[in-house]
Amino acid sequence: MRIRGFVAGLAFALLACGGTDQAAIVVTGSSTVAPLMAEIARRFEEQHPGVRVDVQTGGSSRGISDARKGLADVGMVSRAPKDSESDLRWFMVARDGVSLIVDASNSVPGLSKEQVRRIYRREISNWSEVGGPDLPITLVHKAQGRSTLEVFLEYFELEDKEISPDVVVGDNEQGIKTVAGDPRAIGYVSVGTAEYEAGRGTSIRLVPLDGVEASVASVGQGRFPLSRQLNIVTSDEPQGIVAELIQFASSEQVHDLVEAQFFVPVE
Amino acid sequence: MFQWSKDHLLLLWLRLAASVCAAILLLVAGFVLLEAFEALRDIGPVRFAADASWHPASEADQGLYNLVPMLSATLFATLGAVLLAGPLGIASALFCQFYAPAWVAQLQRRIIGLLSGIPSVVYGFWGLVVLVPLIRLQAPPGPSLLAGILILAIMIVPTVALIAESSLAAVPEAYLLGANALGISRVGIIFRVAIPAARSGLLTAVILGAGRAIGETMAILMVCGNVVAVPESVFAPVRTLTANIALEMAYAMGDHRSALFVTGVVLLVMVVGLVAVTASFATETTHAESTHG
Amino acid sequence: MTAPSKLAPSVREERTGRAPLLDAPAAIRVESLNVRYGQKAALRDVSLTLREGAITAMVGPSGCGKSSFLATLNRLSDLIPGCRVDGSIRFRDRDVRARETDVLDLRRRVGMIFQKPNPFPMSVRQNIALALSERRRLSRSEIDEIVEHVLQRVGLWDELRGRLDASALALSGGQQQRLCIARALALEPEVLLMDEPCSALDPLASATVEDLILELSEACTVVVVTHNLAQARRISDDLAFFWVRDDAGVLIESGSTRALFRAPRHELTRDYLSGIRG
Amino acid sequence: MARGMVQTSGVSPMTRQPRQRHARWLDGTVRAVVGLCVAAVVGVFCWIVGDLLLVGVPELSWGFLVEAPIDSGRSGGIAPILVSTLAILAVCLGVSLPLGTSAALLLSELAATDVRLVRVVRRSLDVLAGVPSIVFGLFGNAFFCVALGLGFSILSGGLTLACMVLPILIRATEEGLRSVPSDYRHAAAALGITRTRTIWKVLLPAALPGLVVGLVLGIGRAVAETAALIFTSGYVARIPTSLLDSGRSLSLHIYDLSMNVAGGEPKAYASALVLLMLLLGLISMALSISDRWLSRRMVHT
Repeated sequence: MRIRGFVAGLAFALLACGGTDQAAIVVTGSSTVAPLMAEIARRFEEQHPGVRVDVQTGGSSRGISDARKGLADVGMVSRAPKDSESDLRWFMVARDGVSLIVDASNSVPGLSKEQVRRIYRREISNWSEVGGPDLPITLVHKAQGRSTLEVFLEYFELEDKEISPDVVVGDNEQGIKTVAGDPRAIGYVSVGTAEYEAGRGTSIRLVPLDGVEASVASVGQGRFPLSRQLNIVTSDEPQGIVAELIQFASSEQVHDLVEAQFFVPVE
Repeated sequence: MFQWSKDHLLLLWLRLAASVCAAILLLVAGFVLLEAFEALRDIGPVRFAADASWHPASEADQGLYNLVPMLSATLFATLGAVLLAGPLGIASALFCQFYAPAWVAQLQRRIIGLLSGIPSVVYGFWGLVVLVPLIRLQAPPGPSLLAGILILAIMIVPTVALIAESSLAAVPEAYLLGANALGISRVGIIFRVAIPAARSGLLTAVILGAGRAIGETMAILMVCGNVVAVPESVFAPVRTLTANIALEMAYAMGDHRSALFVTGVVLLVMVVGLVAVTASFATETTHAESTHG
Repeated sequence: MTAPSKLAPSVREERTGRAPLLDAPAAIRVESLNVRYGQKAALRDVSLTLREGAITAMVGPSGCGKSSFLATLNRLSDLIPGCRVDGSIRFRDRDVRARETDVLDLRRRVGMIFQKPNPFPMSVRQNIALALSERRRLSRSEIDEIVEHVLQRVGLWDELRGRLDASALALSGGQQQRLCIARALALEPEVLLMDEPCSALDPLASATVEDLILELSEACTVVVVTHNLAQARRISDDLAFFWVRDDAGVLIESGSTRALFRAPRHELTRDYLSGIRG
Repeated sequence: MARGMVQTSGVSPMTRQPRQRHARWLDGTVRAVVGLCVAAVVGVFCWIVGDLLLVGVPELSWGFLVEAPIDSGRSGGIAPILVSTLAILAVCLGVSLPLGTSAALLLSELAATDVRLVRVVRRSLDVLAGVPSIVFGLFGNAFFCVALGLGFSILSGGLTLACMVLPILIRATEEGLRSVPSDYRHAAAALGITRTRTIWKVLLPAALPGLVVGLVLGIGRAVAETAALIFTSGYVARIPTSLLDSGRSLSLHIYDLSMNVAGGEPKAYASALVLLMLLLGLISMALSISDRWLSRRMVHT
């Protein structure tokens, strides 16, 4: 009898599902962009009653493939377009820098592009060789496929295969928590995230790169060399409400949201 | 054998329900195989064991797909976790059944229940913040097979403990009273009466624990270091098969994505192997004691 | 438990002044019954007629297939994995073993009491009501009426009238067994199979149940398996004596209890009944 | 309930004989080892929960429970996430409980007649129990979201979780059913009670402890699950209005806060605490239901 009650309930619930037939825009992709996009979506919904924007997270590749397949109206991609992706329409919503981080106790003053390159190739294996403490270096690296990794490899002209890391991490926060408290470790994460975490007392320090301090400000000023685009993509020229959302997302109305997520707004 | 004329509806439903349950495996396995097929066809199964390393996304050459290091990591991590959690879980079950007063046992059960419900990300978090630095003091870098084993062990203790306890609880009271009447000590009763009588359930508990350990993803991802290499010691960072999927799936395309499904197939094969091994020495239990013969 | 040296009329006849006619019709007629558990034979070629209204006692050493015999009569043997039954069993005009036999109906007509009292883990009232209310919807008051009636018949009413909603598992062994009997009686069975119904009980409870069996026999045919020869002699009209031969149970002889105790045809029977063997 | 022991070996001055000194020594050792193991488990539990309490408690408030998350969850509350979590759990249990109990009944009660089906089902479930949750996630995404067209929804998530907890539920229920003495089955059969009624009225109530263990483990697994939900129930932190809405589960929220949102840590801890309290509530409910059942049936009350 209990079963019957349940089935009836489920059937009712399913029927109820049919009733809410609102226009929903589906946005999927990069987990870096997703929190920002969710906030943008919420503000957009407030301004457009009756419109729903569902933001789903996954990864940049997912954003691209979902947009291509039509599974999503809008894809989120946390890097610049590749040649093979010119079939999509790209819209930049923000910029983000990638900063090298070490433990707060690590006294290394700064690193040059060449030094980083040699550290990750294990040609430099002790911090004392770059002006730091006499400790072996623990390499914290990103997992295959991450946009941060691609940006990093591209800038330092490294091949993923040449790098034999000690620790491989996924998301930014994991990288920060792995480096924090380990004076041997070096890693690289989103600059905004790192700046925020360092500011609230997490035991990390952003290492100046080629003499430029790593900060959201320097990324914003275009001085920081290691930066990436945060994009949204559509498969065709956006129409109607989707076009409005994209317009909204790249407008000044969301700059405070972009900054709240520690990214750099696009001028 | 039963007369089912009055119960044919029930019978039909039970068979249907059970078949649905079995069909889920077919669906899951079929789907994973389908997705893996592309890679198995294009890359060939041999290269998943023979390639120089795991670099599926490198564009220069067609990518490298060696899964053996991750397979070994999964095996070591699971084995270690089971060796730790098996005794711990069974000890907890024995404690609840034979040692603790009722209210303490009840409390212990709730603690175990809660342990089972702590999301793996919290375990991973805790491992990363507490366990890894402790290990780092001993042998840098810290994230390691050992950290994975410890976290996994904590995570599967509830599975082992709860199932072990329910199988110990199923040992007929009469056996225990009988043994008591013979003046056998508590230890004797536990080891010579209760544990033998409950052994199939205890085995199930450990197997389910092992299955859980093989499949655990998020926590292991956070504490193991994720470096693709056959571990040389327990302090070496490793990447398990599940971590491999979780780390890269969201970012993978084409052959890379398909190769991750091959990882899933390897996991499935492992689980099938585990089940086959246990099936070969597990005895089927029947219902509790019967009065006729 | 001394062997009887001289003959007396059956206690039942003495006590109740009534016994079934010698030519009473058969309630159950068993012919060439064979029971096997997997490879092992449990009963071989048993033919036996159970007279309507009689109390038939089945005696014999352990493992001679008495319980197996009983279990075939209501097809409870169906429940035992690997159990195979051959031969013919007729309950009145029905073929017990036929495919189309309604087993549930059969079991309601042929009730069974087990050696170990096995009340369900629920209240006294629910124990009785469970089987009752299945076939037809009974009102609460109808059920209460039946509960009172059957509990009175088994002599439990006065003890339990205030505790009908207490767990049946809280009762004493003797009370539990009587509750099990009451539960079976509620279905108004035509035959009652009892598998050593007293052996798990203390002498006092045992005596109560024994008296109960005598009373019950006025309403239905009773088959009782017992190890207690004195009991068999006290209560039964007919006796069936089983023995183990070649690892399988066989029926040595059967007949009226009085006749068997007085003049057994087989040496085995004589030795067993007189306590020399067994 | 220290079983069968309390009366005798707890207080047994009569059995103190020299020969048993060894046994008593062994008894003491085993007791110590068991105690140590339990202490280790409880210790770790206290450590983790203590950690959670330390960071999470200051964040907890009524507002945290009834407000929507703001600024990616760094502030605000978790109300929509709680609702989604409960909805996902309801779908999961609503599907897996009847299905799982039925399958367990088949495995336990029909093992002798449906030999082949039982073997197939049992093996499948054993394997299914070991399938990693992330694989369930991928499967759920492909099957429920795409193939069945349910999209990212609470329904997809709940159904995926149902597939995942089924083996646990079935195993435990089956153990529970097996521990029901066959006496009950025989008694019921002898009374001509149908199997359906026997199962409903006798076997399932008697197997309740096993069922509850399965339920506790299943709820725990479902509530704690992250990997299977990312790809199925989705990321949307809005109060769902139907089962076809996407809804972020609590565990996924915790994951997002701790791994993807800078400074999300305190809220992540607080959310984890809420999750634990939710779980504690559900477990207590399950256990007290079974206790009430048991005490009604127990001899010693």
